[in-house]
Amino acid sequence: GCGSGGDPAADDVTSPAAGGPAASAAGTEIPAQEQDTAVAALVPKEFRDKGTVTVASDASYPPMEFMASDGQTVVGLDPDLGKALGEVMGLKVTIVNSQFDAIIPGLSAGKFDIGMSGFNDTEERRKILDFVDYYKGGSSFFAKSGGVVVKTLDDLCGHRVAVQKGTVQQDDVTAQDAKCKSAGQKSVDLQVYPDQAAANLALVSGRADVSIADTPIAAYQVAQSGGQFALTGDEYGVVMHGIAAPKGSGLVKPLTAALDTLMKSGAYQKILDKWGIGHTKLDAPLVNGAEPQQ
Amino acid sequence: MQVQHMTQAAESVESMPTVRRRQPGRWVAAAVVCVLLAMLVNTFVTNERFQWDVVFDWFTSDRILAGLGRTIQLTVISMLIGIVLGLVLAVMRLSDNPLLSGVAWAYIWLFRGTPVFVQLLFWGFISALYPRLSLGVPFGPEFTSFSANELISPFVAAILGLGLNEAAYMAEIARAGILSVDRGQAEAAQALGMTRGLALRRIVLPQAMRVIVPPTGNQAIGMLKTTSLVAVLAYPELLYSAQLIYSANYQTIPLLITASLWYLLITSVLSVGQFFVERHFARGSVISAGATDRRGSLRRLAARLPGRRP
Amino acid sequence: MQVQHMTQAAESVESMPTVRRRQPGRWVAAAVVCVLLAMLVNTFVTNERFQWDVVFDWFTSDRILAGLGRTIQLTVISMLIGIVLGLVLAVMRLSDNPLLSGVAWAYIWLFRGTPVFVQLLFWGFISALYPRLSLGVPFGPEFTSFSANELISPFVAAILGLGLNEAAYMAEIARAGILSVDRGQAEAAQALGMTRGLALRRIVLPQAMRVIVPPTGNQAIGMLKTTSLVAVLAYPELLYSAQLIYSANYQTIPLLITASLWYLLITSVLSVGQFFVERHFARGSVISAGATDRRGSLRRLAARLPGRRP
Amino acid sequence: MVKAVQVHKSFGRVKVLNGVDLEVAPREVLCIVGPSGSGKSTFLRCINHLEKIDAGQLFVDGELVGYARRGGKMHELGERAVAEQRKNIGMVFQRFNLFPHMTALENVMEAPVRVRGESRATAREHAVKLLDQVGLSARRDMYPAQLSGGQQQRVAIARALAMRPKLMLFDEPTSALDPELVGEVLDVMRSLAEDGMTMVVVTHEMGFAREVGDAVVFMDGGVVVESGHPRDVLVNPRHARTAAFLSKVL
Amino acid sequence: MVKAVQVHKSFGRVKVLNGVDLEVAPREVLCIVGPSGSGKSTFLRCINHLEKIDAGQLFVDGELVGYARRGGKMHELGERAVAEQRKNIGMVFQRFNLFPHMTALENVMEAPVRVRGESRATAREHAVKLLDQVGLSARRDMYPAQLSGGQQQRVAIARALAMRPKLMLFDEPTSALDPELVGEVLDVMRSLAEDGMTMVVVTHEMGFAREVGDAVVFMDGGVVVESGHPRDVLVNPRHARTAAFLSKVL
Ligand SMILES: Nc1ncnc2c1ncn2[C@@H]1O[C@H](COP(=O)(O)OP(=O)(O)OP(=O)(O)O)[C@@H](O)[C@H]1O
Ligand SMILES: Nc1ncnc2c1ncn2[C@@H]1O[C@H](COP(=O)(O)OP(=O)(O)OP(=O)(O)O)[C@@H](O)[C@H]1O
Ligand SMILES: [Mg+2]
Ligand SMILES: [Mg+2]
Repeated sequence: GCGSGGDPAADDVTSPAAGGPAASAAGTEIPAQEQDTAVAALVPKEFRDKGTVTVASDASYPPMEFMASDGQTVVGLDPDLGKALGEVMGLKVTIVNSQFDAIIPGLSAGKFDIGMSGFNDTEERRKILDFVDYYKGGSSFFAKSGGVVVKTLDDLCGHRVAVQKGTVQQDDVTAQDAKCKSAGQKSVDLQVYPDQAAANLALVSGRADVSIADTPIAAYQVAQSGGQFALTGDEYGVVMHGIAAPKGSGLVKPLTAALDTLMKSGAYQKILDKWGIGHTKLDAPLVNGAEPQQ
Repeated sequence: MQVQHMTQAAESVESMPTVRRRQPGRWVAAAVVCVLLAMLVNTFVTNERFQWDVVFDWFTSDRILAGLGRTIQLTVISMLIGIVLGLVLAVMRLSDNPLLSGVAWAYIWLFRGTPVFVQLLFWGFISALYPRLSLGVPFGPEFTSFSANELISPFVAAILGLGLNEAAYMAEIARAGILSVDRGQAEAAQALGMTRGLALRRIVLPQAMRVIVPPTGNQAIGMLKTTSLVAVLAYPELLYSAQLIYSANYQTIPLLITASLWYLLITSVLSVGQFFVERHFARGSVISAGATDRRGSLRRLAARLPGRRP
Repeated sequence: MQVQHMTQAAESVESMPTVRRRQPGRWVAAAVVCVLLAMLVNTFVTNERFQWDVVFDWFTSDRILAGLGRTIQLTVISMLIGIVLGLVLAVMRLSDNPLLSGVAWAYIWLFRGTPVFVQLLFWGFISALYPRLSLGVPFGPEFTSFSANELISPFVAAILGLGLNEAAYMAEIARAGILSVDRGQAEAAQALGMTRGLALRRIVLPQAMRVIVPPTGNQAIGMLKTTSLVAVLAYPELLYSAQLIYSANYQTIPLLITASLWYLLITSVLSVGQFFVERHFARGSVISAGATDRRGSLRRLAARLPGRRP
Repeated sequence: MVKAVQVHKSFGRVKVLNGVDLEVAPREVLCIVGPSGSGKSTFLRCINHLEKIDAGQLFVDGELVGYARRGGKMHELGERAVAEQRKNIGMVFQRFNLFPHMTALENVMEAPVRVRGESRATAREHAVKLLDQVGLSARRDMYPAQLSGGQQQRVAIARALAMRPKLMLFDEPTSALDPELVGEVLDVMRSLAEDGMTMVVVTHEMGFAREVGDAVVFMDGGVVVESGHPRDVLVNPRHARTAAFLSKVL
Repeated sequence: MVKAVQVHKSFGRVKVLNGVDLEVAPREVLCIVGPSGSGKSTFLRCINHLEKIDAGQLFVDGELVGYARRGGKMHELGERAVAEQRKNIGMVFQRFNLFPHMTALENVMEAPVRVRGESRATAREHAVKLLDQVGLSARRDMYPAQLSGGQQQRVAIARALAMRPKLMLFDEPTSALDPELVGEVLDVMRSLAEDGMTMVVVTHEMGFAREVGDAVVFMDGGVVVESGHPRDVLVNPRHARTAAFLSKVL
């Protein structure tokens, strides 16, 4: 898939000396969008009065979102897209860092208005959230350079696999483990770590053979590892990724419309290209994986 | 002077009934506390956001119970390592041998000084730093070497990380306990021909225990919850088990309540244990005199307040 | 009997030089420890996996320093809340008023019994349970109400979560300290006409401090690292700052070392502070006699070991 | 000054005082003697309400100790009222109970400053004089742990005197004192008595009881067996138990 | 049995012993008297090496205390050797120092069982006898905090006697004791002396020194001022300081 590697943001955050704000880090500046009055009209009064919308992101998930070198600004694909969406809707967007686990409780508690943190649009999550889907992407394997070779999920039997907790990949490997067992093969040694950094340490220290993550994240990881890690096998399980809003939130409609505007203006494509996942684009926004009902 | 008055008084009060001191403030306070408690219970039970049905569905589920078992196992083993090593370190630290006390000092400094989270990562992923551990002559030939990953399983790493860290804290607690014992005790023991080791074991430590046990109870209860840090080694103890469940089904609040209830339960059991251990080591103190029945010993603590009328 | 022998001896030893006890074991141990230390330093410095250059690049970077500042701020404020509230709870717990001691007991039970992680989440996401907090007559009309999210910022939630939890632990420490003071002290104070409160403040607590300070030092140092749990509120203190950095640049090990070095540094500073506080409260104890110079007081601790020859 | 009427006190099931009756006139020095465990210390502690009596009445200076009579009933006093009563009663303990975290001078100054609200300067001046009186002017800045047992007890006496009490209770005040210092302490005590001080002294020193005491009480088994002038009680005891006790002691 | 040659001892800059010379023959009871702070307790503690002397020599039963002579030099002994020496020296402290977490009986049995390796049965039998001797058979299962001061000191004496020492050191053993019990204790001590026990007794009880002591030493300012038979020292002192001290005490 997307092993392009040469991520523009990389150099800025690796060194403590680099000062400047995140925007310059991103290299490509995304121009400000014009407000679309039709879209703005869809925004519920409550938000129009406030003039702002609060977006939660877990800033430990590059390139989707991560801390800029100033230690305060969240940068990445989601913040860029979030800002652009806000401009179209005529709202100021505040990106708030939150641990991934805390985003969904925070949405129910009214701490955040929407979540943009590379959410996979899954059946389970749709029970409590609505998703405005904005790209489709799969998962990729990576391992130590010169380590195990894994082509598909079926090759995982008998291997030690490190994944981050709460990810679709965790579910994928759990299902695969059952398959291995029923096929009489060796089971998968699944290791669920609280964050990707710990999963990576498990790879480095040889506790695990292979890790799986969303393709953009896996690619970024490998690019950052200085040759220690390599992608292996094929991308699999392409699914929708969406902007999460609490069920029944009045923001789903304006968000869908705003995304549509961005897609038509080409800004959407620019943002995806900037963060190296241009090929994952959707042609039109979807809500909960389907055409939005008007 | 007042003798006249006194005599009269004495005659008239001879059979006068005694009235205990009235404490109206107490009753007002009691009423306020009762209302507040009622409110608290009321909101806990009626606020549907707590989702008590989900809480109790998960309460005895296999995954939670397995996590609970691992938590208890880690707590017990780590505390044992911590207490034993901590006592050794405390005695070393108080030794007049500068080498022993220096080593103990450095150990305590390093292990108290760094986050146990980092220590757990260190032991868990030691092979990222030292892929092979070897036994041999320092700066000379090696005899044999092991793969660090084989030698140190995640469980061993968890025990090492928690236990060695705990020892540093226990060492300070034991030191304070030993220092709290009157010097005359050790002297009396030595005058009877005891060696320092024997005096320490038979005379000083049993008395130091009165001071050591309460903070050790604190530590054990703290450890119960510190074990949740081993999540970073992908070792699913109680809290991490709950987190793994709610990261899949998003019932965050009820699952956190489930885990908390279990913690509360074990803490209560530990506290009861601590009470009996404390009572054991308080034997011989003034108030334990005559307090052999259970009620007496339950009243013992209150009775120690300065100025309490017996 | 042996008088003859004794007299001879006495005459001949009159001016005999005294030789301090030789301790060959000490020298062997010293050598071993030195070699081990040399090995440790050697591997730390030469193992390039530690990436010391990266460690020191980040050591004084703005982000790490900002995180450090937040860690110190949280530690200081939470410990202050913990100590003050803990002392109040300890006195309540030891009171002969069953209501006061019951409330203190329940508080300690609840806050010690549940993970501070969950408590932090509770304060941080209280609006998920109680979107509006109101002030009014219990079960009656309300006067005013606030949005929980506005009232409780992440910083306030962090302080509440850490401070209220700490108070429960400090209460147990203070209780042990108060119990360690001889009952005769409070009696002597009362016989002089002091009220219980005054006796507690002037006589009992200052002596209890000798027992309270060492575990409180432990708690402060523990708190320093417990603050890292506020990461769950996305409040970037020291460790979480380091984690945010390495989650973007994958230099996990050097950044963990950077954070650990800072923790080690502050812990050392705290320990020095603790030493002086301990010395202050040890005034009047046998060994502090004459130990007014610095060297004397540094030797003081070792001198307390049972049976130590002065 | 002190009047005890049928004072009873038990610890759990152990009856320690079985109805003690006695009276101490103002300016009188009463010495209590008796075998070990006879309840002398316990009775002394009852006088300033350190032990709550189970039955009977205790008066100091005409006031009921620890109780107030209202409407034909005895109401227990609050702790402030008890503290107020104790201000007038100095006590010297069998085991000193000096405050170990304060120097000798600070021990003596503590109560005048904190309880009577004297200025530090006044309290200091008085404390210095008292330490001088007990022969410890040179050791006023030492901590109790740096003083020998005898020195500690002398500080304890100075500390009790610092409150300028109307009544002084002594629980074997000389038992830890050096013989050569006993004389000095007796001088202080006698001059106090001449200034109007009433004293109750539990002691094993028969010489002292005879010389200084205006009255002697012999206690045994929690009751007063015999009382009277030292000449009578110590020299011509009427009771067999007193005689037996004295024959061993003298 | 005990021989001190120019024993010196300072605490920091305070010189407490300034060259003490004295000798105690076997079966002798030596009483040390002197004013407070004269170093009596400190000297007693030097005898069983609880304080390390700065200069001079101390012998007990012909052996140097705390040192061994080898090759013309004095080598400090290891702690096991010192503990071995202390087994033969019983000590009774001014402030009891009973083990508070053990009953009276356990206090007495502790050292015989743990140090001498006696069986619990033997030790118990002996301990019961000793507690009987000091008049405490009824209180053998009480903890020190439940005993009055007098009772505690008697347990402490029994505890020291339980090791069947050759030499007994007493630091004001009767100062906390009831007068009627002093006699009993003296009887125990006298019968011990008759069985070959040597005793060094720091005391303020001149009557006891005169009655039981084979010799009396008067200490002041860290030196032995005068020594001899009690009759001579206590009745016809040669030194002015002794006379001054005695005039106050007697
Ligand atoms: N707090 C207590 N709990 C239980 N028993 C006690 C307590 N205090 C004293 N006693 C018992 O009460 C009895 C009388 O004690 P008290 O100290 O009054 O005697 P005393 O006449 O002063 O004796 P001594 O001359 O030995 O000091 C003793 O038998 C003692 O064991
Ligand atoms: N550990 C110590 N540190 C400093 N000074 C001490 C210490 N022990 C004793 N002293 C001092 O040494 C002197 C002699 O003390 P010691 O206890 O030997 O006197 P003593 O003759 O037994 O007096 P007393 O009859 O009052 O018990 C005293 O002035 C005392 O203050
Ligand atoms: Mg008494
Ligand atoms: Mg002495």
